[in-house]
Amino acid sequence: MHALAGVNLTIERGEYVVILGHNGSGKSTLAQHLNTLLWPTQGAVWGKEWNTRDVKRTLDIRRTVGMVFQHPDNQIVATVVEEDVAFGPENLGIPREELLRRVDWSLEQVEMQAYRTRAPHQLSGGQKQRICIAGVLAMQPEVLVLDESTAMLDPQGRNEVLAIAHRLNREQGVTVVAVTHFMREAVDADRLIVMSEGRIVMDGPPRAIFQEREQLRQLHLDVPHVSALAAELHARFPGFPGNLLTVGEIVKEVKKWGAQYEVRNTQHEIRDTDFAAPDATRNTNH
Amino acid sequence: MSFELSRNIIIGQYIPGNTFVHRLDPRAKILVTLFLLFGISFTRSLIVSFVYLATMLVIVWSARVPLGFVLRPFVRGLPLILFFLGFSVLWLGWQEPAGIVFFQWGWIRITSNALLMAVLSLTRLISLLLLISLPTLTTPITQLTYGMESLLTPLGYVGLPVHDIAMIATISLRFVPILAEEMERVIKAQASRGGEIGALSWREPMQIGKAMLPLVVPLFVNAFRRAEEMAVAMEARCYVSGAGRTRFVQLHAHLIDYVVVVGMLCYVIAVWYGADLAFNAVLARFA
Amino acid sequence: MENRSSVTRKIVITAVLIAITIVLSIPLNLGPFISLGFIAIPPMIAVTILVVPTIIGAVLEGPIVGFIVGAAFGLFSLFLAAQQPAGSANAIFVDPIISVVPRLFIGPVAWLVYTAMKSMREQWRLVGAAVAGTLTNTILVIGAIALRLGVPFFVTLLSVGINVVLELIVASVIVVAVVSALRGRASGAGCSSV
Amino acid sequence: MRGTPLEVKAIEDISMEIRRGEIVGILGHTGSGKSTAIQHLNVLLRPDEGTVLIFGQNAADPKLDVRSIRRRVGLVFQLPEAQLFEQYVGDDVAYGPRKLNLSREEVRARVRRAMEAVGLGFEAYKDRPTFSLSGGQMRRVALAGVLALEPEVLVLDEPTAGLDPQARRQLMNHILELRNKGVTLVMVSHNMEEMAEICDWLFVLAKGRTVMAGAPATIFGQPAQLRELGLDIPDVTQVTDELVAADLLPATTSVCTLPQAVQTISTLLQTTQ
Repeated sequence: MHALAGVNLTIERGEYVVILGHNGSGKSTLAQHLNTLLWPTQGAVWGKEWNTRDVKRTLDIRRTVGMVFQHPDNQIVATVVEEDVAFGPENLGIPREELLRRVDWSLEQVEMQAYRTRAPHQLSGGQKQRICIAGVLAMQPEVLVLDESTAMLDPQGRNEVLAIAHRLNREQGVTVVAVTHFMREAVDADRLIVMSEGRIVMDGPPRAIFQEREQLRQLHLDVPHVSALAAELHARFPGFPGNLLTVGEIVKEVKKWGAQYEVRNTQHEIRDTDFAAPDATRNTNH
Repeated sequence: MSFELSRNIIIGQYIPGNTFVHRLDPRAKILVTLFLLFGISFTRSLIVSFVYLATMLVIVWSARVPLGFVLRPFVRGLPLILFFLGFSVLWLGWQEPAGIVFFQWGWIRITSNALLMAVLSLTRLISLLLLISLPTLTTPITQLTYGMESLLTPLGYVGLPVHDIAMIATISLRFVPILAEEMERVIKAQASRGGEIGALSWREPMQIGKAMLPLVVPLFVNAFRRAEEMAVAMEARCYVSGAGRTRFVQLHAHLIDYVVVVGMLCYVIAVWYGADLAFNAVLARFA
Repeated sequence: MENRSSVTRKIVITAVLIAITIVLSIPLNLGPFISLGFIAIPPMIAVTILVVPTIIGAVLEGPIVGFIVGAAFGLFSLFLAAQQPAGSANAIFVDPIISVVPRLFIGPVAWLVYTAMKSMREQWRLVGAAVAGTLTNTILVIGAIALRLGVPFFVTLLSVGINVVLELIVASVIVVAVVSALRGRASGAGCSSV
Repeated sequence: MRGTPLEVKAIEDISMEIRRGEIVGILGHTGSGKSTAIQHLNVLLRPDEGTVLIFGQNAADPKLDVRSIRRRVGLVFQLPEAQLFEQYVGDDVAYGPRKLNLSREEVRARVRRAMEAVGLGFEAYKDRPTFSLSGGQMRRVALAGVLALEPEVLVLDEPTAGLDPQARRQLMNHILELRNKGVTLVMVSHNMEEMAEICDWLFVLAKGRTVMAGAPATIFGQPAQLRELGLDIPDVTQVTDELVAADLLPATTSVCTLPQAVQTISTLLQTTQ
């Protein structure tokens, strides 16, 4: 049994890539190959000009490709936030003045300066995960791999972490590889890779991939509700574009239709006939 | 039965303060503690042990730590200690009838030597109690681990994995609140499955092991799962055991710290050799 | 595919075992559970399993890990003895000769027994290690009390009484169950009793 | 903790009523008091103030038979697979029933029913070593462990957290089947879309208070208020909300599931053609 087979993948500098797939699809295994936590039995993984097999380059690769994992509690090493952020650069033997500077900078990037002397167990899940990102940033990586880093967070924490990843990608030019099983996180990516049974089955921009609803369904993957809504509307109204990704896009499109046909005049009619008032009473169906 | 476990587990019971003892460098505190520990543990002279007791009382007083608070565990343990010491007095008196015999009834014999031994043990226990509680009362536990790491550094040159030991100390402190919370969750979960952990009877002692399994096995299994993940995460952040690391935290020793360490070392040596001599000299003068 | 330094793993596992030792003595006061690792049922039963993490460390990761966990266990009970609310602690343990020194031997002895029983069934090896580790702790602590307080050995032994036997049984049960769970395979019957 | 400076009041003012046979959802972000609230439902916690009535019995009553309540109200914690301890799946599921002094046959029958209810074949899985299973399978074993008590009410805290969509859907289907067997379900979840779809009644908590209560349609008809509470509003609700704001849909519109959204917007588009 091979966890991965026939994977051929190049990630460009500055890309925001989302890798999607079920548990056991090989997506985390792939991510762990990126910074030599795992080695391929056949074939090779190259980070920049370094082969991950080259033991002398292990640390170079790991500092270039920073990884954040699923459970924040199992990656925070120190009992004080700022000391944990310093852990990576400490391992690299960075001189102390530089160390202090990097810790300040990283905490600022994830907006956690106010918590620098706190104990990690006093923070929320999202805050802890931001500390983990800061800990990776302190090594000044060029690539940030988020290995299911949002899976255990509540929606608020998830949004915090994603916002930071996107900002780092946009403003600092950090390449982001996000492994996830939340389809919705793929919407803002440059590129979406779908994995199944150790192989890459789809690779392309999210807009194109979300069009392939039939194939995604066979892979038991959910299409985000917005895309599904657009597709459903497209099926009923061929003029309505079916490849929309965001709430904003749908709203804009519907408004365009509305403006075109002067919907305001017919509004009364809609209100009276077509919309049932919400069922506010309880236990009517039992 | 309801479950209200402490959510904020504090290891060590640091009482913030700003006394001379509080401000001392953690390394100085550890060294002084070790000197005193050595002195108190290995003296067989009653006079010396009284001198140490007095010394400890002075230090506790100067750290503004309430004496009653520190001594409470001792008071609670007193019945058992007295029970043990009572036996030891009878045993010694029976074994070697040396010294003055105060009381004799059959084989029960109370001698001055045995009593002196008991008093010595008691003084030593009180001194040790004061000594052991002081560092944790006056220093945050993390500071103590930094101090320990820094002090052990020279031993790194003879092959002791100092950084690894410091890492172990830090990570175990990190895991305590996590595992405590997990323990709480496991207890509650088993209770909702009908496991009533208050329902043990002394008539069925063999049930104790079985009653512990539902709580202890998950604790270990989860802890090990976390450990495996943390090991991977540490390596991803370039941790290599034994490699040259720099340290974010740095301790700064002042002149006063050196003075205290050297001073206390001299004091312990002086007490060791001098207390009995001085006492005998004073005794001779009054005699 | 594996590329994992075993040292990092050993460091974290040692740390976790120490953390478990500490958590096992957090005061609970839930019925007979004074703490998770200490059961007291009046009038005479008092059983502690604080040695178990040390034994498991020795069995799974070797004598050095066992030694370190044991040392930490000793240091912790030293500090706990001077603290409050100290659940299972006893003021006698403020003497490091009683609290620390005996604990250094638990891991290595448990490992030696486990290794010596190589040819036997895994379960019996685990029981052997658990018994050896627990006995080492009991005997050495009692010996240290005799040494430091002049209390004759048999008196302390009597005061510990039946609990020694209980502790051996409880430690064996738990070590076997935990180690099998950690290795992801079952020991014993081979099937459930349902 | 009581009386110490660390005392935290996790619950301020929560009032909710759970009716037999319903699926009740509890929403609120982390720290809103959800997990504390549900622990009152099977007397793991008792109120310092106020009253909790469970099947008409007062939880503050010291004479209350706590064990019988816990048998009738099963509580499944977050990531329940972390609580397994027996070496074999069958024994772990049997832990609860065995505490009830049932006959061997009855225990066996209950274990069989519980395992089958979560899609684990009795014969195929009962002798498997517990800790060799996959994460998703272990979660189902843990759920079966509570189901084996045959509770009338099942309280689930984030039952699908961390699962991938496929496993999530499977588990949800098993849970929803329980309702057809007459089990009352109380569910805590962050997944708004899922909750909107399956629940009969929702409670929204914030800072230890119940701030909203009602049928999903009512709750999701007030997206502004949900947003203020920092909750994750379903995407489709956001769409219709913005359309309402643009005066394209009437203010009474309430959409929280995909089919509803398709229906509503289709109607809108139809009328514009």
